Amino acid sequence: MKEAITPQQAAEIIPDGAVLAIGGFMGVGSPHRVIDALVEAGRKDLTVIGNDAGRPDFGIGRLVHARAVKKLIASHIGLNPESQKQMIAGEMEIDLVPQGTLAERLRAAGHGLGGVLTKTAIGTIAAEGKRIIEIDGEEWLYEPPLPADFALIHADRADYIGNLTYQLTATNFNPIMAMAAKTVICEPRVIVPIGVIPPDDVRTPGVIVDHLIARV
Amino acid sequence: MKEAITPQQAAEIIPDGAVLAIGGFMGVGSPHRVIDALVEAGRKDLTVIGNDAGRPDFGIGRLVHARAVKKLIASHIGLNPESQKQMIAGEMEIDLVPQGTLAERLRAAGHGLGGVLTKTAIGTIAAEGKRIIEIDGEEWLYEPPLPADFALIHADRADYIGNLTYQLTATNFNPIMAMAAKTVICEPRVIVPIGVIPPDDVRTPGVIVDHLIARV
Amino acid sequence: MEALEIIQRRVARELKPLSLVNLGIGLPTGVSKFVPDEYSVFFQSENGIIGMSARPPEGMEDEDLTDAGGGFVSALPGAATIDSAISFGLIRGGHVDATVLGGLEVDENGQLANWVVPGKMVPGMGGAMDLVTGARRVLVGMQHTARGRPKIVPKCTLPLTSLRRVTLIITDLAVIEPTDDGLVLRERAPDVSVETILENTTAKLIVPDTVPEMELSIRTLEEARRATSEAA
Amino acid sequence: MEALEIIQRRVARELKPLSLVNLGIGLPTGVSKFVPDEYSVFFQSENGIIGMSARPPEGMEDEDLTDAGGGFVSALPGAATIDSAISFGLIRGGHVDATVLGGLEVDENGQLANWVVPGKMVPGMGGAMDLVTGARRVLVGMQHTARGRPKIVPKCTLPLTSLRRVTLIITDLAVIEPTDDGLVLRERAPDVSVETILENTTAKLIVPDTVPEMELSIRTLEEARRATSEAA
Repeated sequence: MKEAITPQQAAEIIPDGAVLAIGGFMGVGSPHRVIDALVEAGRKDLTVIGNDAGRPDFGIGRLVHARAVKKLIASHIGLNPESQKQMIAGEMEIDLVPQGTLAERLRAAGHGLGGVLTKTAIGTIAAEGKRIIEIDGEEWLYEPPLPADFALIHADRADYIGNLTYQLTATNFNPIMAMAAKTVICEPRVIVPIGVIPPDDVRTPGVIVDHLIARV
Repeated sequence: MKEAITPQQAAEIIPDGAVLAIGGFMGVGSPHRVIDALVEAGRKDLTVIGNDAGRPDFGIGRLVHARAVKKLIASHIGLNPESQKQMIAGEMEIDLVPQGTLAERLRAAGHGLGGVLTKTAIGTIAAEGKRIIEIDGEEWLYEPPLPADFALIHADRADYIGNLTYQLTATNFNPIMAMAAKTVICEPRVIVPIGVIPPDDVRTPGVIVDHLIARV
Repeated sequence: MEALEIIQRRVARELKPLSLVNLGIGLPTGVSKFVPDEYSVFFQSENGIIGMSARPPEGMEDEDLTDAGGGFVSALPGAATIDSAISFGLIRGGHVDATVLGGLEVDENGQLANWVVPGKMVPGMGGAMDLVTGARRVLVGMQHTARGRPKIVPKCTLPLTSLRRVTLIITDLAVIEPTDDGLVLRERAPDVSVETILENTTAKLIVPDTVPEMELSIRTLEEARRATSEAA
Repeated sequence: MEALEIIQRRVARELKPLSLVNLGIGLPTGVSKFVPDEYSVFFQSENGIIGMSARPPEGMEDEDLTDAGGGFVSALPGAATIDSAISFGLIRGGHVDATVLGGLEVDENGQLANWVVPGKMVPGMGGAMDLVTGARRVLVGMQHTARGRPKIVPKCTLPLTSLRRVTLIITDLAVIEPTDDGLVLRERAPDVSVETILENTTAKLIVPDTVPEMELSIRTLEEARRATSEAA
């Protein structure tokens, strides 16, 4: 029911300036072929939401290195010196968000919730200027939902409905981002016929996936 | 690593007056043997959190019928006339919560969040007396976390670590409740040796499960 | 044609091929009978499945595969199981294209009451409040009157399910669309006059110059694609 | 014994059999070397696995099975894969029994700074803020000084990771417990005097009458059970 497209076709759908949620953790479980296609297409001014900046030659780092990213919203950029360089030079805006808060903010966007109430970061510089909400005498940090125009995710298996399974630690942010974006583009390792994935194995229901990337 | 116990032993752990989150949806995916053991043990004054009141002879309804429930927090009681009778007679307190809000309140308790911000129920009698939080000019209903002393859940397979899998619509609230309680008691259909359930099949990690109920 | 079938057939024509649809228990469930398989509409049951299908043949039921009313169902190839948090994440998050629900009352604001009759019937809201608040389109399918008493009223007397205005009201007499200006009478059932509809409605209805008769045939996939992409 | 091994061995003695433990990247990761398999400690890696084990033999790595630093790991029998929302639900929700983290500074309030040196090193907090705020016990394992400069200070000069007071500070010189009254010197490393510890610490330390030497042997399962159930 979903015709698989090429990474190049996916890149054509994504305009300059788009807000992208890109799955993966240090590049593990990232949609590498779509990332490469975006770099090749010369996309720029992107806002990228992801766990980290990857490494200069791997994962989200490839986009940073190509200067395609205007703003990066991530929890960690330590293993990509290029990110720190661009940040310090004022060439890329970086918004550092605690990892658990990042996951919940994306989830809130996808699940129709008004935001996140967390203890994490209260009293630290990561909470500066942010709203504190008091509930029964306890203070909670309010963090807003974090929606994306596109989710670019990796999966292990997909069927042609778009049902997805993930493998091991390549799961990470992928299923959460799939819920949080208007358009979901998934790069699975393989695409199998409908009915091959048992209902209980599906981690992301296919109805919310818009495009599948064809195998190499 | 976890010795399986009998439903009777489970009932002995649970005192009168305890707050129980009980899995299941109209009794589908409920821990029926533990429920029966609680009824036989004559437990009373329980606060029960569950999707619904089941039917008089099935699921949570068995506890209601046995007058073991002081307060029921649920989204639906329509198929159990006994619940309506006890509510109208003032013998059981009933707190009706929209189903999606119930799921998120349990999740918030288990995930260390300060509560839920939802649009659901705003302006209805289900929101009366509750706090409205305004965010960027938009109104959200605040609903507090809903923790339990015990989660009584059903699973399909367990291993002796306590890793759980669920089957089809018997999943429902079970994985969410497993996160939301101090003590988790699970009644699986079968218990398999450690290593038999692949890591990607586990829906509830065993470390948060305290007791497994042995097979019949 | 029976009242029920009129409503179900007309609702079915609102459903878009390949969309995610939640059908309430009762009348709405029956809508699926008039939705051809080739539409590949994904029916969600909020207790945790996408790709739900009809009750299986006797002896092939599974106690772990039920709809939100606890009735046995089957799963289509490509079905997916989800927990209650994701199920309602889909609903609240705007991923459900349409929900079909029954109604006790709908009023001139397009607001729906369908979950409680205080002091008499207190079933609870179940998933209805989330569905009416979160689904992209809210289709109310109900009898136009209950024991002769109009259900489309100036102002709901029963507690509301949501402040949100529903998308469309489909009854055995009429199709009515709530708008900024009020309730607009869009269609009438076969052989039902505008006068009959007005007599059975206490809410003010805006009546356009022409009120065509409902179409009740089942569309081909191609027709359904065209019609619903125009509507959306 | 090297400084690193002292710290890792002493931290390992804090871990409870059958508990859920998160080890930070670097020094903390090495703690697992001193935790016998028979303890059945479940190591969580916040990128999404419980039951993580050592790097597999060469050629048996899987690109989908890594720790939070992106290094290859293996999975024990009974391991479970989780997504980032559940991973941090476990952390924030108090399901993680202990986290072991490195530190740049800890102060008299027991507050930790370990994620940023403004203007110099801005790696980001990753999961550290959630871990320090949410884990039941927060164990800081670090060198007592950095290039001769004390790291246990009156007041952190670097940005805090959390307002929460950490549970225990374990260094190559000492074990220090933050309390309501301040930092209490609990143990000293083998052949290290209280004077040496005080000389290398700018924070005020409360020194009890006796400050025993650290035990660094690996406990048997039975000993570990007894010791950690007393502590908890």
